Amino acid sequence: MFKSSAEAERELQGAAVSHPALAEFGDKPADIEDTLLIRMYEEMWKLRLFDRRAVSLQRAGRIGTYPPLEGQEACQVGATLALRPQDFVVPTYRDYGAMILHGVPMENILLYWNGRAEGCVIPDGVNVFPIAVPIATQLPHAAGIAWAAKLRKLDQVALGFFGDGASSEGDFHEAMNFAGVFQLPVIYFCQNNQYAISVPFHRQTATATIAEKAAAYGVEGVRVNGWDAIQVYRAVHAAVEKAASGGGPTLIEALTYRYGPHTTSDDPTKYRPAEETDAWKARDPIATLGEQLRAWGIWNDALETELQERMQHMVSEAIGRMESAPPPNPEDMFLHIYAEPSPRLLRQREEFLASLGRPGGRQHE
Amino acid sequence: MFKSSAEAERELQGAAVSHPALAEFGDKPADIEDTLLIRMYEEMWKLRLFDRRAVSLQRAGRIGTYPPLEGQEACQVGATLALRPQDFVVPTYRDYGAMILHGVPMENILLYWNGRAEGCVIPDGVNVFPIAVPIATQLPHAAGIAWAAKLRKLDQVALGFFGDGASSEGDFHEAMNFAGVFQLPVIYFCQNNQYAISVPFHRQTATATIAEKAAAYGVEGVRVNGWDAIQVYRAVHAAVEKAASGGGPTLIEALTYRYGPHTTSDDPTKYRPAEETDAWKARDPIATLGEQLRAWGIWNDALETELQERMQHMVSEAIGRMESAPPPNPEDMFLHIYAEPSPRLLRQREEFLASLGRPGGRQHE
Amino acid sequence: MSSKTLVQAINDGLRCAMARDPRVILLGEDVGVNGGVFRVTEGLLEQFGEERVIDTPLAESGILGTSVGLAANGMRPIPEIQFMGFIYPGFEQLVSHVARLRMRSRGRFTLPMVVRVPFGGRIRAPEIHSDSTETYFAHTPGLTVVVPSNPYDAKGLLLASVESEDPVIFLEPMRIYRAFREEVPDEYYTVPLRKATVVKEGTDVTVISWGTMVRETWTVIQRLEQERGVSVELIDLRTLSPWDEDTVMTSVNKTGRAVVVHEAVAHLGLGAEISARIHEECILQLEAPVARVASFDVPPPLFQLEDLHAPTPQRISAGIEKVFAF
Amino acid sequence: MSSKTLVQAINDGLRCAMARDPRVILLGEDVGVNGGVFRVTEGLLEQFGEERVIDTPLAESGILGTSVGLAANGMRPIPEIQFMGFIYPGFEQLVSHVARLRMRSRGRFTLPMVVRVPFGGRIRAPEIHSDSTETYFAHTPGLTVVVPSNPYDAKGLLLASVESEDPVIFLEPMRIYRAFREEVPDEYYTVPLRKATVVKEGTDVTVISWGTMVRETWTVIQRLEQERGVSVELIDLRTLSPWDEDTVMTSVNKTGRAVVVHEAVAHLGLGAEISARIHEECILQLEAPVARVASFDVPPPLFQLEDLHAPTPQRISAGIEKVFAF
Ligand SMILES: Cc1ncc(C[n+]2csc(CCOP(=O)(O)OP(=O)(O)O)c2C)c(N)n1
Ligand SMILES: Cc1ncc(C[n+]2csc(CCOP(=O)(O)OP(=O)(O)O)c2C)c(N)n1
Ligand SMILES: [Mg+2]
Ligand SMILES: [Mg+2]
Repeated sequence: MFKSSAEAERELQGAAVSHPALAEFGDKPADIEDTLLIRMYEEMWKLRLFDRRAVSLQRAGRIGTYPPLEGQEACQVGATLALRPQDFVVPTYRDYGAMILHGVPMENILLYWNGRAEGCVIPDGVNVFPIAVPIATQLPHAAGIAWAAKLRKLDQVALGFFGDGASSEGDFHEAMNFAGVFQLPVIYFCQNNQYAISVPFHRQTATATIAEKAAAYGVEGVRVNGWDAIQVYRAVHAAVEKAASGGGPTLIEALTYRYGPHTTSDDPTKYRPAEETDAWKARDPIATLGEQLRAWGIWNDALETELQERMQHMVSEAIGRMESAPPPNPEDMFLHIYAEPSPRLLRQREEFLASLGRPGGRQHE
Repeated sequence: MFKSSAEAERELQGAAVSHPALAEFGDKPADIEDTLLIRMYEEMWKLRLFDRRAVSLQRAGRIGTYPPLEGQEACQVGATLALRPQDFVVPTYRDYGAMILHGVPMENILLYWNGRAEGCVIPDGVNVFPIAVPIATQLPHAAGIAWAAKLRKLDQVALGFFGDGASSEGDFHEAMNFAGVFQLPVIYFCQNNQYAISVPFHRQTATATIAEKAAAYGVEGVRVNGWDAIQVYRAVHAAVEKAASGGGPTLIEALTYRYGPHTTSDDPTKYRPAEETDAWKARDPIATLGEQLRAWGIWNDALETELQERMQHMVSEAIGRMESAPPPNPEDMFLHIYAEPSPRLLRQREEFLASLGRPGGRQHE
Repeated sequence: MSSKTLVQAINDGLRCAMARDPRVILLGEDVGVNGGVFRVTEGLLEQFGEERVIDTPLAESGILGTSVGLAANGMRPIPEIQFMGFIYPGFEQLVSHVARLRMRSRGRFTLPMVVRVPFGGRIRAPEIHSDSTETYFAHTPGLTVVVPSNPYDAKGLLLASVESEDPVIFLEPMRIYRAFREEVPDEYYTVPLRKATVVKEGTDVTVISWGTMVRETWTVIQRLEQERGVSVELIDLRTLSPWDEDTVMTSVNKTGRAVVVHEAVAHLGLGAEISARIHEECILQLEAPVARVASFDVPPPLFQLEDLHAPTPQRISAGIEKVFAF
Repeated sequence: MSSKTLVQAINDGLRCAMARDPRVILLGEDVGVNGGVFRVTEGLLEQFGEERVIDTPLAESGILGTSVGLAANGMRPIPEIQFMGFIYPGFEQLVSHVARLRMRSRGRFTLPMVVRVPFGGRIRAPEIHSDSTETYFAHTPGLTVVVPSNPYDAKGLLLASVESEDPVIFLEPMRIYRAFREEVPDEYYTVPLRKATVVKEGTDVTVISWGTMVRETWTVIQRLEQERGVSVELIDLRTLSPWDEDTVMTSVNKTGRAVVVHEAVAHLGLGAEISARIHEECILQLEAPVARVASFDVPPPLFQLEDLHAPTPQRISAGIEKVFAF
């Protein structure tokens, strides 16, 4: 009935290192337009370049602690491109890739990781929820968003991202159960990168996969290769169609790997052998898709050069906007606590401004 | 992949109303001694008589709100008799039947439901944990108790009771997951009485059973007829042997039904059709076992008369002890907060005694 | 107008809110078919249907967490937590999300949700059914904490809470759910949040209380006024956070004495904050230090002793006498 | 003796406790192979093995709930919660079980467990990593809440906590994890719980603080004493609940003035209780109302503003000046 951790580990490793989809190039997918295949590749590069630059910024002390996503681009790109603008992205701290693709400006992400309240702004009309820092707590939110859509008869689906570690939290369980009972138009998308900080997946659970947990909620569970954006896209696309047509929730597990540390404060050499990381990097999902595109005749060196330049430029511009943002306004901390600030808060704000030698201060909305 | 609630409901109803074990009397079990078969029957009566008297006491205002267990005797008797004295019972509010069988004096249970701190006392050497009132919160405790036994290399198993409703709580999930990951000698025993107060099982989860949820944790799941003490006993007995020999955890679901209200404050006619209740009562687990014992030639009218008298007497004695307990000592509320009371608490106690016109008061331990 | 208990007034308030705004929905354990374990939601499933009165699975974090998503996406959910002692499994959602979502999204996502929670002791309930832990919520910036003390306010405060764009923890004192009746208008009305009310004017001492304790304190005051010839001003705080400092300070500046009475334990009960604030603002007007009458600093005992854990009439009376005797 | 940071002192304390008593085990997220995200448990897995230093699944209620069972059945677990902002999913276990099991079992089951929790702000950490919500625990009878302010106390208080038969919430101020070093004895020793310490004697005002704020306050005091010629007594509370009223009252009765400095928000921060108590006990000795210097009543902002949210040297200084200017 149950597998030992060692067995589970072997199975995961196996799936990881020799996934058939990566072993050979198949035919060009008939179900996906060339423009979309190219877009996947481009967006993956966008995220990777963004991510690398962000890590450099952190190393240079120009932003704060930052959780790199490198390695997980195929997951975030495949999943997010399968959504429609009206659908909701409900992210964790590592899903700023999905946030960017769904409409959040890059500079907001950088401002956020630079400890700036301005980075929390999600433009009106962009259906992205704030980053959830406490693990798994966003999953009931995604259920609630989807439930509201259902009650309001909106053609809208919510996609909640989570990690392998999050599957251990009670909130994962409660959210999945609500989704199953109320047949909500929600998709739970797990990026199983096989570690929760230092804790390997086989210490997180005694099951071999996350996907099989879906059955405990009467929910469909799907496992895909998170190294393959096309496979991820197809699974999420199908789940969106199902949810939007009243078919209920889906749990999708994408097996993936993070190349870098958990965050810039983390040292992965303490818990992961270098060979393991190298083996994953050796079959990089972006490089692989690039080779496929070339094999299918829709990509070439010139396009590649243009892409790299365009994306570097885009990221540089965003960094420029982040760095040229006006200095933080200290009284911002008193904003948005309540619709109307309480007299007590107003008094504290006055005292605060006085202590800064700045009486008055801008209008409180 | 998933069942609609209606389907799930039909399946449950089906299992309940026409379980084969109840349809005909088989041969006398070869694996269970006559004395144990008789003991099961006797203990079931003990609990039923206790329970009925407790309900009467509540109706007469002689104890407070009380959660009857009538209907669930086969579960609590079958499960608890399969434990060894060194094993731990980790109960909910409805599992005082198991508590009594595992060594807690009946009068303590009555004192507890009569709002008396004395009712919380569990005699030394009796391995029963206090009643957990917040749903599912006892399940991590059972895992921890079992974990301590494993670390201390004790030959000890913990059995955590829970209800169908409890399976929706995060604590159920986290406890099951710890049990699976650390292969703890713990048994989770669900009395699926098909209601969580008014909420029917098919609104609680989209799965057809609780047992199937075990797979999500790499744990063995077993479903038994909670109407049949022998079947329950066998399942728990096997799980104890497995756990004690290092085989890890088991989740056992026993399908059952509560005859009465959720508690004496509840009105089940608001949410359950009388026919449903009547159908369950028509094949009462105690009556059925009694008929079986007679069919097997090990029970008769004389024994029955003696049993009823003995048990009534036992319950009456316990009620007498409850009712003749000395009045509550008000300063008891200051006891057992810390190993040593703080000066602040001592001061409050002095003030309190003064307000009662009683300076001093008994020694604080 | 009709004569209603607190339960009936809240039920009526829920009905008004739902009739007025289709975005208002109820969810929680046993709120539907059963009408709530206290019958607060009785009849609402029949009137508004299964999509708006929803029996959920038994999972407080799930109830509060999905309410966050519901509220952020256009609904106005009113989740019920069955007893205050069972809100703790959902505490994370309240503290990290409900309280902070407005701030964390810089105003993009707001949470017009009302978390209804029966609370307090002395109804002979089983263990862990008698907590008065409003401090946990009042200490959490971003939450509004409301407690009615009578049927009229209950309906009006509830409707104001439902109108609020901020999340409200609406605490319902179980002990007075059915303790008395009062005339309650049948139509829609609100009682403002963040405003205390002077229940009874007086000149010699200000007594501040809320919920169940207001009426009990009032009884004590009546006797004291007669027996001792003192004049007591009684304030019902109604909103515990952010609370109405103005009304309190104005009164204490007038009377020169203050007593806070609450059912929460003394240590870090809201009385601590009120006492600290009064001393900070009014010390020169005070004839005596502010007195606190609260439950002792131990968890609520099983019910046979619970009446002695909470402030008794005798202790309330002693607390008031103390500020005169100083 | 060796020179140690706070992190090293706690690490050393854990090592001493484990070497002394085989029942002591550590469990939590990343405490094993990784040695803890702050390296507090570094080297302990190697020394004591996988059975005693346990990487758990990511589940705070599971960690605290299994610790209840472990402690009740003969172990002395030291669960780690990775940051205070992540203790809330396990709040139910703390409030209903950890705090109450001794009472609920009339002393049969006790919980010798120490819940270690890094807390406080101003290390430029990401969101929800900077909470100072000790009030939630200090308001909960049955819990003991301990906060060291320096390496020596940290080791000694930790060992006293491990010896305690009561559950302890052991809060570790992250900002001073590595801020300075101090001589710490290599051998086993304890610093008593429930005892505040007078860090520095003085005659004109009593300043009460704990954790990170002690050292920062001390710097402000030194300057103030020189510039203004006042004499300040500084008390490090060390145990926040039950706290040492004796030491505080004795000092305030001597100095006639009091200021509380803490990183928690003002509203119902522990300063409220301390202020209320001082006024209750010492009002006739007070030259001015007790002042509180605390974080503003808003959630900790993202890190670029967090230094302004917490008490700044300037606000601490102003708070002290205020009780002289009254
Ligand atoms: C409730 C909670 N507990 C602990 C943490 C600290 N923490 C941050 S990330 C993390 C690991 C998460 O692992 P996983 O879910 O696999 O996501 P990944 O980081 O791998 O993307 C932990 C323990 C947290 N943020 N929230
Ligand atoms: C955390 C929590 N939430 C809510 C309650 C209120 N409550 C008491 S019993 C109960 C239903 C429990 O159902 P189930 O687990 O099936 O057990 P049963 O009562 O049927 O034995 C509820 C909701 C509680 N005690 N604890
Ligand atoms: Mg992970
Ligand atoms: Mg049930």
